[in-house]
Amino acid sequence: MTALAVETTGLSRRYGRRWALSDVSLGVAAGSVVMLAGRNGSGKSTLLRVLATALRPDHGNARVAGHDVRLERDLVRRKVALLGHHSFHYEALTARENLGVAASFLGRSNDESLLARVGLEARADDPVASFSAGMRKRLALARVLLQDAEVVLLDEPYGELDPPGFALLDRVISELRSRGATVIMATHLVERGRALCDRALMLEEGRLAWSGPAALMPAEAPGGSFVP
Amino acid sequence: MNPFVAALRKDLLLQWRTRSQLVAVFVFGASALLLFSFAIGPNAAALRQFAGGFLWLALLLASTLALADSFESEMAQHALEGLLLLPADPRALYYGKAVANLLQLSLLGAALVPVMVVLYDAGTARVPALLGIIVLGAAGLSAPGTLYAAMTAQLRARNTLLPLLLFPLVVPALLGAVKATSLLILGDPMGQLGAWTMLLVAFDAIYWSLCGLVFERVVED
Amino acid sequence: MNGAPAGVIQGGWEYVVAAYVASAVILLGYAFSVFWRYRRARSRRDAAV
Amino acid sequence: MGKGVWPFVMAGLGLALLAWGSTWGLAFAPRETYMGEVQRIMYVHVPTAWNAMLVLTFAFACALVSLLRGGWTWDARLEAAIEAGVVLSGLVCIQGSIWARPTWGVWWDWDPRLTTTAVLLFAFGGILALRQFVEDPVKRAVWSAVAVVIAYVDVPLVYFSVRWWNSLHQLQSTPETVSRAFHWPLRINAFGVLFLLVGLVELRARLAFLRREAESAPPPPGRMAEALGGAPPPYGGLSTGGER
Repeated sequence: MTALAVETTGLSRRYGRRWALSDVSLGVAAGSVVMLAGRNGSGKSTLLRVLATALRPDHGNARVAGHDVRLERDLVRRKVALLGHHSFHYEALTARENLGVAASFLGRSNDESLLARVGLEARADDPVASFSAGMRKRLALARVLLQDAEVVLLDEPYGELDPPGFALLDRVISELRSRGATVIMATHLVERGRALCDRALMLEEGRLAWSGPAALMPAEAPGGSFVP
Repeated sequence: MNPFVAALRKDLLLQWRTRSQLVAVFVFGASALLLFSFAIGPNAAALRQFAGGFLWLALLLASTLALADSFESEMAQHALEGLLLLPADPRALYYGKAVANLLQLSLLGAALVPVMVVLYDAGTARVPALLGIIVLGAAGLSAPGTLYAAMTAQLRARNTLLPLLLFPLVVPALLGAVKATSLLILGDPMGQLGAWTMLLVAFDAIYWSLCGLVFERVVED
Repeated sequence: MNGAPAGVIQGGWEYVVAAYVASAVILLGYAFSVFWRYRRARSRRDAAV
Repeated sequence: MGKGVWPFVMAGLGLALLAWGSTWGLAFAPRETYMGEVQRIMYVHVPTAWNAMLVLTFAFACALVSLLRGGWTWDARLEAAIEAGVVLSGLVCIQGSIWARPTWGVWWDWDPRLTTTAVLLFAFGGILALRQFVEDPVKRAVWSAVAVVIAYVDVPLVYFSVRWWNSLHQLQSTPETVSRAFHWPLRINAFGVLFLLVGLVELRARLAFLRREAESAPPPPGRMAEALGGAPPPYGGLSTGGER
């Protein structure tokens, strides 16, 4: 049985007069690791944010983990974790406190081992305002792990990370895979995506331009450089 | 943990960490009181008469700064959105923030009272009653103020729009608080304090329930 | 004075005229502004279609 | 046309009624015993005030429907009602202060009705400004509806607080029109403003709807679909890793 963890039909979203996402229909099998490719501004982040219910779709719909993103927002949210461009942190609080805030809303105890896992134990009690971009990314990753979600959406997770961070993220993704979670990862790192992911989706100007096995993914969209 | 308690804890922790901002807001309010006194000049009776009004004007002006600050940290890294996606109950987030803002504004108001007493020679023997009025008035500012700050924090023109939306709305709360404070300072021969307190209570009851109801519509996309 | 009872307001036509002129200017001005904006939006929509 | 012209007819009728009622009030209605000529301001002031309150109430209703049911029609009506409400309450304040000057010797008397109107003018003017600054049409609709509900609920609180507050200084009664002779111009003008208002609000709502239509039009056919000669795009409806 191949249940779909993510299923979208005609999904569209606009910012002002520009369509960031238009008429995207796709399905992602539960338990698969999918790469989301596309140039800057092709709609990758918008797609992930719509799937995470951070943005409402303007047209079309999506089901994530079996629930409707419009009508069953809270049920979707219980099963989805998003690592986005914004790290969702309070600058004035420490790393430990930030995780504690998230844990208190999740009704969980603060898992201290997560900070060690992402390599932040030495700076756990420093305010996030003093963190570098890479450290913020690590903290955001710890928060995603805390959520223990069925569907994990990673928006350029490798950005700003150092080489040990790359290795950490590779490990995390393979652990998520072995746990049976579905991962959709937007990234520009084609080689890494081909190696880590099962399937790939490519967006071009808000539309789905290519989909298939990650190993066969072209470096550019098929109609990549067409200019009318 | 109860989501409201979690939200309140988070907001109190945030306010504790940014307490230097609160000190700055207090200095702003105190200097507003000082400047207002120049509008009257060295006339002891007039100063006493207007002390209550100026106290609340100073608190109102300072409150727009404090309310906007309280959403600054939520918006910087989209922390509020992150909590909503967990998911956290938006009503709990609203009431946590509104109660934290109420405490902060009450503290600010209480701290401005000695400044008023010194500058305007406007003391009162009924200190607990005055503190009660300050809490009720601060509640009237914080309930709609928290809602509108959540709205305007997402906009470019936030600094203009928050007072533009908030000031006309809080007229009844302000009138009630000013009158009650003045009655406490100047004496209340006709026993009107109760009516003004009731007005404040009614305003607070309406807006604390209504704003909690609509907050979700304001913060969700 | 013309023997009118105390408290009666004498004259005041200038205020009456001012009030009616202000009302006419604002109501007519707003009406024209709505007509004009509506016409323009219509023609722009028709041009786009 | 047919269905489309009624707001113009309505507004025209309103203006005609206003001309009739005002002429009656200015030239033919008897002089009021105490207020003298100044009382004639009432023939235009009171109808404006009634209708200002009416259109703000309509805005409140639109805001409720817009919040509960959604839809651009009600948002368009809300936008129209807020704008018309701001114009009318602004006019009420101007007329009120022109009235106050000869009557009480000051430009502004803290009459509870007039002061409430002034507070509403600022509250709804702020909401109109808010609408200018929100680019996302859905957020604009929701936020302004929320703000209208919140501001409208404030009306009785403002009215009673100003009344109590003012009663300490002086008790000022606004003169009532007594005799039947005073009623007719008042009624005619009230319907005049009402008809004009209905026509203008409908036109303004249509204007807002036209703008919304431009803002929420479906996406133009994608460049890629054109490049492929309009054939069903091969990438549409693809599944990844699952069978559909």
